[in-house]
Amino acid sequence: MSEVLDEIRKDYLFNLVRKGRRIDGRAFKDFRELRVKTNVISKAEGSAWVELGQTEVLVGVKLQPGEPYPDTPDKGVMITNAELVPLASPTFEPGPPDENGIELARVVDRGIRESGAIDLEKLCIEEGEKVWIIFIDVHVLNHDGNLMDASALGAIASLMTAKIPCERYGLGDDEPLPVRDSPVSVTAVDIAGEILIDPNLYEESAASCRLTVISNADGSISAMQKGGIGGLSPEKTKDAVKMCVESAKEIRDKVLRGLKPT
Amino acid sequence: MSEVLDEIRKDYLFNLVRKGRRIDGRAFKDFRELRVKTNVISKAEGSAWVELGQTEVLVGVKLQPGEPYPDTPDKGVMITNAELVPLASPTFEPGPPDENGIELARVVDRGIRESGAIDLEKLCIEEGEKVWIIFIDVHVLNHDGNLMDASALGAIASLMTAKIPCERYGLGDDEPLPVRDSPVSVTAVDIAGEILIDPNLYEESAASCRLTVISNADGSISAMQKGGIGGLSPEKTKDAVKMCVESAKEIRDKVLRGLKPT
Amino acid sequence: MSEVLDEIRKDYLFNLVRKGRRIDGRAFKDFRELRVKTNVISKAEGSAWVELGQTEVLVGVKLQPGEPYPDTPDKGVMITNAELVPLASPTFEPGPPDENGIELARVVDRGIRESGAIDLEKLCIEEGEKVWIIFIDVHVLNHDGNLMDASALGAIASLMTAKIPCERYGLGDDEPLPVRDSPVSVTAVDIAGEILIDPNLYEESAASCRLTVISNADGSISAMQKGGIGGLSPEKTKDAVKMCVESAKEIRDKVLRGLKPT
Amino acid sequence: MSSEIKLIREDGRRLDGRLPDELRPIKIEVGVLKRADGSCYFELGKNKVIAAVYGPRELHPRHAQDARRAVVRFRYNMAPFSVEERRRPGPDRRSVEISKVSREALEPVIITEYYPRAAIDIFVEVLESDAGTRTAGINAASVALADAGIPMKGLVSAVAVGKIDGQIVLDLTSEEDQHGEMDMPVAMVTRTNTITLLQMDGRVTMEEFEKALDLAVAGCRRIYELQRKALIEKYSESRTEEIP
Amino acid sequence: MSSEIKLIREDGRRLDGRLPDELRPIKIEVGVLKRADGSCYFELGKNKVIAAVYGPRELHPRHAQDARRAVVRFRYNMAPFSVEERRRPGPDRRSVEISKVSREALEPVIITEYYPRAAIDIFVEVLESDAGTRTAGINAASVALADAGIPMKGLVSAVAVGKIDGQIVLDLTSEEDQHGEMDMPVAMVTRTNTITLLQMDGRVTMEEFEKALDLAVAGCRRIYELQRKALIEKYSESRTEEIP
Amino acid sequence: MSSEIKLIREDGRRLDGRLPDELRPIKIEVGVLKRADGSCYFELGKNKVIAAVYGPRELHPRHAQDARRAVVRFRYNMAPFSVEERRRPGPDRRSVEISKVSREALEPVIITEYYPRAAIDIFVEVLESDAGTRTAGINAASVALADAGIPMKGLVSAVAVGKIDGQIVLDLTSEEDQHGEMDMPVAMVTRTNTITLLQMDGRVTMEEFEKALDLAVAGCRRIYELQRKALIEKYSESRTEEIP
Repeated sequence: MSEVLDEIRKDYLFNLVRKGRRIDGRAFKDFRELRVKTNVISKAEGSAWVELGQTEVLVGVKLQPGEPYPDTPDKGVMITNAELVPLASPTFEPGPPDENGIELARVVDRGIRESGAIDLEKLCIEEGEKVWIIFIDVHVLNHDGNLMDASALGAIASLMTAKIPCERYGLGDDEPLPVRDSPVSVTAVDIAGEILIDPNLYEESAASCRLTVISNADGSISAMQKGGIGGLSPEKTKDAVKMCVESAKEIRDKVLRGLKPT
Repeated sequence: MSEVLDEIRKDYLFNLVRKGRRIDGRAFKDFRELRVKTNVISKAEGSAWVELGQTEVLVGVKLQPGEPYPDTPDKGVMITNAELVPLASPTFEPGPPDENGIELARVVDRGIRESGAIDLEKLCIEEGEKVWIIFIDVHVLNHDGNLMDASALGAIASLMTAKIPCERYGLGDDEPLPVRDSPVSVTAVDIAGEILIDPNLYEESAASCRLTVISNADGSISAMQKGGIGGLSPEKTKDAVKMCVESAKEIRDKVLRGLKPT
Repeated sequence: MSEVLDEIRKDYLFNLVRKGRRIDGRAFKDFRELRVKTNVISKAEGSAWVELGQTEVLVGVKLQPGEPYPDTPDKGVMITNAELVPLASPTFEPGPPDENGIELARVVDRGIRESGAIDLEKLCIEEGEKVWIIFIDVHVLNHDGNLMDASALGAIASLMTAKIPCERYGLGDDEPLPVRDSPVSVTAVDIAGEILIDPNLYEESAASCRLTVISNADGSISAMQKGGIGGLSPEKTKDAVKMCVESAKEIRDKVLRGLKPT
Repeated sequence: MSSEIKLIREDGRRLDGRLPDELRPIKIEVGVLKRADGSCYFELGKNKVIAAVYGPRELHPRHAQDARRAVVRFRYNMAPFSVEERRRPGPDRRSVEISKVSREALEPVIITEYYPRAAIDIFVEVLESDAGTRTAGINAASVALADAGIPMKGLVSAVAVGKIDGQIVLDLTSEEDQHGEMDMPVAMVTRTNTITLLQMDGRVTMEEFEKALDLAVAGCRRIYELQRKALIEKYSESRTEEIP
Repeated sequence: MSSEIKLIREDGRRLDGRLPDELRPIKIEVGVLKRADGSCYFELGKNKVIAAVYGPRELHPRHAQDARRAVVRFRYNMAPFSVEERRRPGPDRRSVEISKVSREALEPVIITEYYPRAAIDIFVEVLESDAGTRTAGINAASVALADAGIPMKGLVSAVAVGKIDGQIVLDLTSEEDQHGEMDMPVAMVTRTNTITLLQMDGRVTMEEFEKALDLAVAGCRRIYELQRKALIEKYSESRTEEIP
Repeated sequence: MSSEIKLIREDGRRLDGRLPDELRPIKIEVGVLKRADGSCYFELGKNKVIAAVYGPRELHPRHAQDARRAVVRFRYNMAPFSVEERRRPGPDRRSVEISKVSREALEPVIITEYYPRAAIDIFVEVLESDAGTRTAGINAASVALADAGIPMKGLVSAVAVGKIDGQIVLDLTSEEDQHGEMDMPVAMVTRTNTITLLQMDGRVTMEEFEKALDLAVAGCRRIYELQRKALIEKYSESRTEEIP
């Protein structure tokens, strides 16, 4: 029964897209309405509540002193986790992260890590002994599609507004976290041969394939991830990547510009 | 089928209670026959085999040196665990403790901890480095109702008769564990509007609601826990608490008086 | 349906055995064709790919410095694990080792440990602080019966050809692992009252009972393990053990003689 | 649990300025999550919790179904960043116990007989914690159940009482809980005058317990009024916005 | 496994005074647990184990059922306080292996064909341990199966033999096991002269093994007599107490 | 990811002597495992992987079945001895992600509609690792699917490209990956010119990305020819050996 509905809904979406339209009236390259509220959790060193259409994600950043990895004794450590808690969707189940939660966390992590946005060398307290551990925790509250972009945006916004809690650990005055880039994730899907940016849940489930591109202030790309059981030609892939990089600039200007710790 | 039997049995119990009687002939405020045998496990520092009617629980206490918690560097550590092993009931399943096992362990733990029965400060070996860890392990052998009271009684009886194994760890002569109070757990249930003490398994499953009260030698209360999917009025709650505290005195006099390490 | 086939196949095997024959034409005391290729994995300190008929097992040995057990501060540590990965058989499931995988690893481990084949005292780097940890990992690739003997053979062949990677850890030149015996596992099954050596998968599933005997160069026995839900008389047990010890000598001469690190 | 810190000032007020029987500021928003059948955001002082209700819905696996009523499930979970020291995700023993007693606090009001074989799932996420998250979670869940249209015999309201500096007070902060002598979370159904959650740890006399219980009952009644108000506002709003 | 400790005294007796072929004191109580369908408490020296049998009973999940016979399950578990150093609860690799070989020691005597699709569950809890818990568990379980009325081809009896100070001896203590040269647990069905459990670790010659096996068989026979006696006593008792 | 190590020599060749657009040596063996329905052993330089396919076969539990198509499952697993430091067995987060993207790389070519309610299971075991195991695994799995007779729209071929010393190169070694500036694994269906896996991490310009993608496509095409050749050899062999 629900499978029949799925098919009907999919046909409807395909027909719309073929006419150049989307279910919520957006242009193919448009994001849904986007709101980012930072410093919402006072217990966290940084936090951001992201609303992307009806998708809602809360990201919290905590910092604690801990041991460095043996092969990078002079660098801070960054750990990213994502919880798709069952409150956020009827399809999420309690339990440890499944492959979707793990993929989400790992792509968000790679975007920030590979961009070099965090200067991890500045997070060394005592070489080989003690460094700052950054925990980025993505908590999904309402899943209406494109968790990737909402989560990545919440992560970088949290980091940009986070303080290092030096005082609490007797290590001097609190300092802003050294953030030197602003990677932005943009996800595109292929529906009926067209590339659509920021899919909502219906679009996501109708799409044959998803492509996430995380790009930086200078237009360089730090991470990509294709998902879904379809594929794209090399040419279309290049087009999609370009659209994603373009779109990232807009989002950066609109939402991240000027963010800093209070 | 078994649901029908459940209903019939429940009706039967309700009718009995309305006539002021219980299925095994006890008065509402009476415990079942109670036997506590201590020092039954020579490998344990303290142990008690409790029989409460047909409910049987074996509690063992072990002590080992270990690290204190960072926020209480000069205090011993107490860890309580309960295993509802499948040997004890057709409804218990193998595996890590479920919510019933966890609740049981945590309520037993709170009763002892909050009463201050164990002088944890005397269990410091070297501040911030080494303290005694007390493991209280509840092993349920036969479940015929009211595991809470049997387990809590086994725990305090084990502790009162336990020795600190200083010799084994080269820390001088063995000493009695510093126990300075004797918290006793008493559980009441509401059946047909009446408060019954020490429910057996039938009564437990027919009751709408359970209240456990753990009280001390001076009559003070250290822990309470309501269970079950019914409720009580504030007035009836107060009455039940009073009954439980009264009953605890009797149990303490009968079973715990004079217990000490051999 | 498959149960009916099972029965038919079992009857067929029984009838064959009663005529003194086996399904693949071997004599009762013969092994299947056996090939052992060592040093197949360059990342491992020792490795062996064993083919026993169509059964294939890859064993890798890794050595790393680590802490000794508190009760043997001057001895190396040996840890054996077996993974029955789902690639190897339609009946293997992903997940942590089940009872079959655990039994396999523990019997392989006992054969090597109890024979004293590894001189663990020579693996002490700094008493009480640092010793070599030997990881023996059995990776089953194709399960066509008698994983026990194939795995045990892969383990000892890997160990005999393994080097201690002293250089990698700045502890001098690499050295051969001190191996001083060559325990060989031989498994027999009882089918229709006859003892058959090296059962293939069909024979294994038709057998009422399995006996594994691990014996050493001097003919002494280091480990035994009966499996399966049948039994043997004491006399037949003794006969089977003798056959296994005899058979081990042949295997040792054929496959292990002269193995050493390259 | 005793301490040298003074928790009640000379003027009889507590460190955050409240009177002994005063609640922290409360904020209630109904229907905040779109995917859930019912939801509620609840703030109590610095505590921030959000509750969602899904159901009645199909229950898997089948053998977990009850042929006579809906099965109520409750999951209390803390976000890793909700506490001072980052919390490792996943249930610990404390949250398993809280989930159990919270379910038992709410189930008495849910008319589960209407939905045999179904599941009613209640999820509470603690976004920020400052003592009182279990009671905040029950308050939020109770409103979320109503928002989901689950038939109920009444709203459940919850609050903790405690003893600090020898005095019985309402609604402990984290600081008061840590240095205080007793903590007692209570939930009740105001409409039926029924206590559905009662836990206590500390050390009090019988008299102190009775006083504490009375104060908790009074606190629950005040919270009940706020819950009702939030629901009425939401539903009078929606009545003007859209014809159901 | 070799050692400098002398385990056999000048007079040929062991450190606890036993002769080489002597068992430790044994105590058997039948039907000690009321909830189980059958049960048995078994002491062997300082070892204390208790076994319970539930079944034949329904087996979940369905796909685990066998259409032709009952599925026998066996769980060996040690109480955390049963050993010198407190044991973390839950199964470790050793107890998984013991559960497997114990089940395979008992299953040969159970007439599983009588109960297709059902489960027969055997649970052994080790309350105190001093070498020999797996054999004690099998002895207890065998009696518990009989107590539960499960149709059996015979009782299973088990004991370990070992080699200490170069000599083959019966029923090792923990000290003897630790410093000895070989340990070999054996289970057998006396009635059918069938060995159903055989494990060994150590280092012995073929001749030593044969001697050890003979001694184990003799030991099992003695235990079998004690098991029978305990069952007869229990059931003659009950015959006087109550008409079945 | 930047480094002081020179990865490209004066003569324009890489540390292992390869040209920038050169693959490491490749070895493909089809049908190496007897129990599996299809299998393939694949070597890429020092990488050794083996893939097995089981199915279409029955899928348990039932509620995981899809009434319209087969469910494809993929498990990537590293042997503990496959890496420098011994790896603890069992899935970690990296292998869960690789399993997901590998499945999504292969599923587009599998005609799952032919087998409603069934499972097609693909298992990849990494026996030795030197950067490139996920692409080697996809290559092996694709051949194993063909060997199992699963109906497919084409073969999937995969390779990684990267950026080292500022230059885009094909098929990174572990050393190049570690000290390089970018790593981008790509899978494609040559027959349909479709990219089915694309991951990237590092930092590159749009132009570099486009160049890298072109190089990856060329690399996949070369691997495709080797896969075809291996399959043709196997099946022309078998044609002479046995009449199907």
